[in-house]
Amino acid sequence: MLKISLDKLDKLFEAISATKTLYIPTDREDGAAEYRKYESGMKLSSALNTVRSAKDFFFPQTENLVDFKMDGKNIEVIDVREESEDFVIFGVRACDARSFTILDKVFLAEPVDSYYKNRRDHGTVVAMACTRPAETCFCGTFGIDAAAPEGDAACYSDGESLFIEAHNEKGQQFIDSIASLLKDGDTSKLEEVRAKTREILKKLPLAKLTTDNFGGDKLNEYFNSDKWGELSESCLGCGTCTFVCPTCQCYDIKDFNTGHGIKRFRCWDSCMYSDFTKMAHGNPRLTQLERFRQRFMHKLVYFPANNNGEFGCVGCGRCLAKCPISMNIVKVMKALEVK
Amino acid sequence: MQEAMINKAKQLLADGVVDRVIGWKRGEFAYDITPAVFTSAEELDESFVYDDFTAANVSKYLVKESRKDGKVLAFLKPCDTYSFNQLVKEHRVVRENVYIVGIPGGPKLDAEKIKAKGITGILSVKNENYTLKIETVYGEESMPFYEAVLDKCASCKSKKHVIYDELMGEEGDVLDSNRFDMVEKLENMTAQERYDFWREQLSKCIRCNACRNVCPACTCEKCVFDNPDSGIENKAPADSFEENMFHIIRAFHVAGRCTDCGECSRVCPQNIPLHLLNRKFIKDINAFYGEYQAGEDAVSRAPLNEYKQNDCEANIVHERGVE
Amino acid sequence: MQVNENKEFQPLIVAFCCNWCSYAGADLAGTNRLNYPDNIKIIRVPCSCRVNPMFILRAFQRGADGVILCGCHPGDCHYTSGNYFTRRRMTLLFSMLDFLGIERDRTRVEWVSAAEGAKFAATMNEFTEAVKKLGPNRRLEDLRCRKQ
Amino acid sequence: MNNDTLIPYIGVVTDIRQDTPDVKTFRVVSPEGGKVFEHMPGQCAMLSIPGVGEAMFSITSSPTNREFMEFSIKKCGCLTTWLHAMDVGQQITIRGPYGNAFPVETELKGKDLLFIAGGIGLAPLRSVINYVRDNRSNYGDVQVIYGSRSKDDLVDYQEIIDEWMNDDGIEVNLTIDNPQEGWDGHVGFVPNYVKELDPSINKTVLICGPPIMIKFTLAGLKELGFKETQVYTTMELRMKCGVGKCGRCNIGNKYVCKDGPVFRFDQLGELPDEY
Repeated sequence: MLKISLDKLDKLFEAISATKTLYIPTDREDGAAEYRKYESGMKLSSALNTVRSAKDFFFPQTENLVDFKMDGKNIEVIDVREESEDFVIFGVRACDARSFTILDKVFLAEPVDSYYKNRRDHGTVVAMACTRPAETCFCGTFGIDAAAPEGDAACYSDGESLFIEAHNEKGQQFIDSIASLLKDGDTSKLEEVRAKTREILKKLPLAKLTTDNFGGDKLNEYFNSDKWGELSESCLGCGTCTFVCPTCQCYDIKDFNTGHGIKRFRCWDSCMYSDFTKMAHGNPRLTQLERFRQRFMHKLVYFPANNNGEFGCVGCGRCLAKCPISMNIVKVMKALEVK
Repeated sequence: MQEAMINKAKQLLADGVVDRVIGWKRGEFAYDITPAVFTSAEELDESFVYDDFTAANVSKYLVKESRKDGKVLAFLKPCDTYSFNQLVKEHRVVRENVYIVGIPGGPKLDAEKIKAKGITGILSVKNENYTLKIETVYGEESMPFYEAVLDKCASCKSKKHVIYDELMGEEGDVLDSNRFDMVEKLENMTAQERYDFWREQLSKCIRCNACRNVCPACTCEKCVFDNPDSGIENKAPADSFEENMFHIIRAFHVAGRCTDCGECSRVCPQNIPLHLLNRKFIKDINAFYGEYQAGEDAVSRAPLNEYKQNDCEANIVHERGVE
Repeated sequence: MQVNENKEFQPLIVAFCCNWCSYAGADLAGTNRLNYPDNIKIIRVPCSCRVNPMFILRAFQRGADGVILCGCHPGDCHYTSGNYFTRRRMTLLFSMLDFLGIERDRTRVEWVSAAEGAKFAATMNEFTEAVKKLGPNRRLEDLRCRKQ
Repeated sequence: MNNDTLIPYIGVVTDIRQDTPDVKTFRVVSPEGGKVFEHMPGQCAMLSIPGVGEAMFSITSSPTNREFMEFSIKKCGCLTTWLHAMDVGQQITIRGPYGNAFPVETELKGKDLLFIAGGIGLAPLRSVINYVRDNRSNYGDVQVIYGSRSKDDLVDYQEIIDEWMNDDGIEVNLTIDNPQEGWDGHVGFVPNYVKELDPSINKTVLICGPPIMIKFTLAGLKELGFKETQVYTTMELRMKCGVGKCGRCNIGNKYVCKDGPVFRFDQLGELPDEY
């Protein structure tokens, strides 16, 4: 496999950013990691994951859809779409790398979402294998191997060097663009590191969690479960879980009056919010119980029902770490599960 | 303490004094504790927990819980009693339906601070003489207790319970806290520095509304930010202006009512020091209109609901501090 | 009113004026032919107390470079005490804006009675000059509202 | 870049008809004249006034109408209030068509049809009724049972008495909730009226109206011997995108905007009761 010494990472980043916009996870002042546009001197974060997931790059929190100019009774529609620039997201973890295939199933299904596709076409995902998974990790539950991430290309570290391999043509192009910095390397130590990582993954507290008893065929059984009341009773109805989730993709479309025109934009929305399904004449999800149920039913039942059994969760553990009241998909799965 | 609380709760349930207990429920890990309602001794035995991670302020749940049938037992830490008292003042809780047992408070721990030390794979956390012994999948780790204390506890304002039906343990005192230090530090910066500081902080906001929804003072039936007719309803910070606006208005709506319980900062997934905005208002209110602690009593008028004829003029802002 | 001919920065200033005193004061300034800049856009409100913090922020969002709030002198409020509440509210709001690093000279409260046409004109002249010195509002503007 | 379904077309409102005190029917054409797009009966479109709001409305005109589309809209919320206040000539934005349609070319072909509607619920069915009238030879007997609060609340009353009632092979039964001066027709709620009329159980039923009406009518139909597989309805939930991506109009795993709005009751029966 091709490799580059870890102490030459700066050179690698410089080379990538010379031709394309590069985003890397980097440490913020408060200690949390965040994807930022690479600038000289920026260091790759050693944190396991960023607070915000990498979905931002393809499905940003807000984006302009279309502009309108209003003139008396007339309306002018202005298409504001522009071709995205080419960019590389470096250091995407296995869970986030998988999340893109889940988002693809929504946004690239007919009719294709051109806003998403535009960025997807221009973005190269360079994943990074995990070596230090945390207690909140349960990607294995969804068949993800943290030591062998997906993505257009993947990187692995053996502590000394960074090994890079391509998974598809886009990944190969990426490697070609930095070929001068890479040389062939021996992967025996890497294999040891990966084996060790896999051992740790097996020892994680959530390693035994399975999706065996979830899926599209359990729809009414779980929907009518009597556990929802207890599970949702302390839910604050905030959107933290939704907004840190790499696979949550619900959005709202809103208009903003700039004073000289209307901007129609879309933004992330959360099924946990009280107005999510509110209509002029009523709301089918009146209490937090229904909203809470919707989120987890979507991930564990509805999504697999519509997508050949694929679940709407990648086990990244962000909601486990960030929920203000520590209620999360793992607790829901354990409480709900009917064998 | 946990044992004593469970016993107290069981006894009050058995005596028919209360029908339900609101407390904290054990999670998957050492730190992921969820506020919960318990209705039986079995449930209490099974999962009731009170330890270094039970930081959540349960007083806001009482807005809903106290309107249900029967009486609910609430274990309130000193800071929680301020929030509850403020809710009593605002007629948001039905006082008769709540039986309050005051319990000693923190300092409580912040799992994020442990993780920020690079300690991951946490399996258990033990406090041994104010050194945390942390068992992880990567081996044993340790760190000083006080380095993992929640920000809100590090600047604790009071160990005193301002409202309770019964007290467990010793009553504490109002503390001479250092809670305005950071506000003061910011005040002494230049406007540009302050602007840069807040831009850095507020640009992290993902508008998850956790700060609003957890806040015991935010109990409007319909928030202005959820009301499409308000003209300022917005779900996402589409522009830096909206980031600023949301946080100014959020803090302003609780100005004079915020007890400084620190929940907003605790729950922020992006670690924005939101309590600084609330403390700025508290500090200003103290300076301009006299010392005032929201929630300290259930009768006094909130500073923004009253006035004095000789109040300072608004332009005082232009005449003090650093430009 | 003055006619601005040169290309120097011309701020947009929103003045919230209470119906009973300050708006009448502005009227008086007009009937007395006292000059005040055309940068000032007056919004009449029933009482200075009608102005909530959102009004101030929204003015900045929609392109104001400065916002001034004028009401009856303390003690003279048509509704007895409205302006006292305004005073507390705006003191805290302005202090918060200052805390966030928004230039403090962009905001002001002035008490102008119906008889103080001259004070109204003078205040507006002075405030406009102060805001002019600061330049365009960049720290509390909504980029979407900026005219291209 | 290809056109995106989220970018709307312009439509011009060329006629506004006051149907009932709170329902108006709007005629919409493209600025160049003609229809903005083609649709099938039962499909919906997103109408919007930028800055006011955007919402899903069923297309009430039949696809056999080659010149324009019509929308019967009840004044209910923010956008509909605005629409009710506008004048002829106003441009609106329109995108679609969204959703499935009543299976007029497949399952309904050759069948005897029974339409049951309550109030504004006639709007989506009107499209089908007129489609059937214009392709009369493809379908058997047609019966329409339509009820409203009062005579003034009967949507498309003029079209019903002028056209539908004069057609051969269409039986129209109207009812209103309470007796009213100038009304010599039936008085009573729709579910009871359906039972009174005792329609042949060979008919395929298309039903739309307030949820409570649908609930009781369906129970009544079952009593009469109708099977759930014979009954179709059309649903409405809050929608934003119209293409099953924004995630809010689902009932179970089905999105009303994409997999609906038309459902057969046996299909609905498999889904959770959350609508």
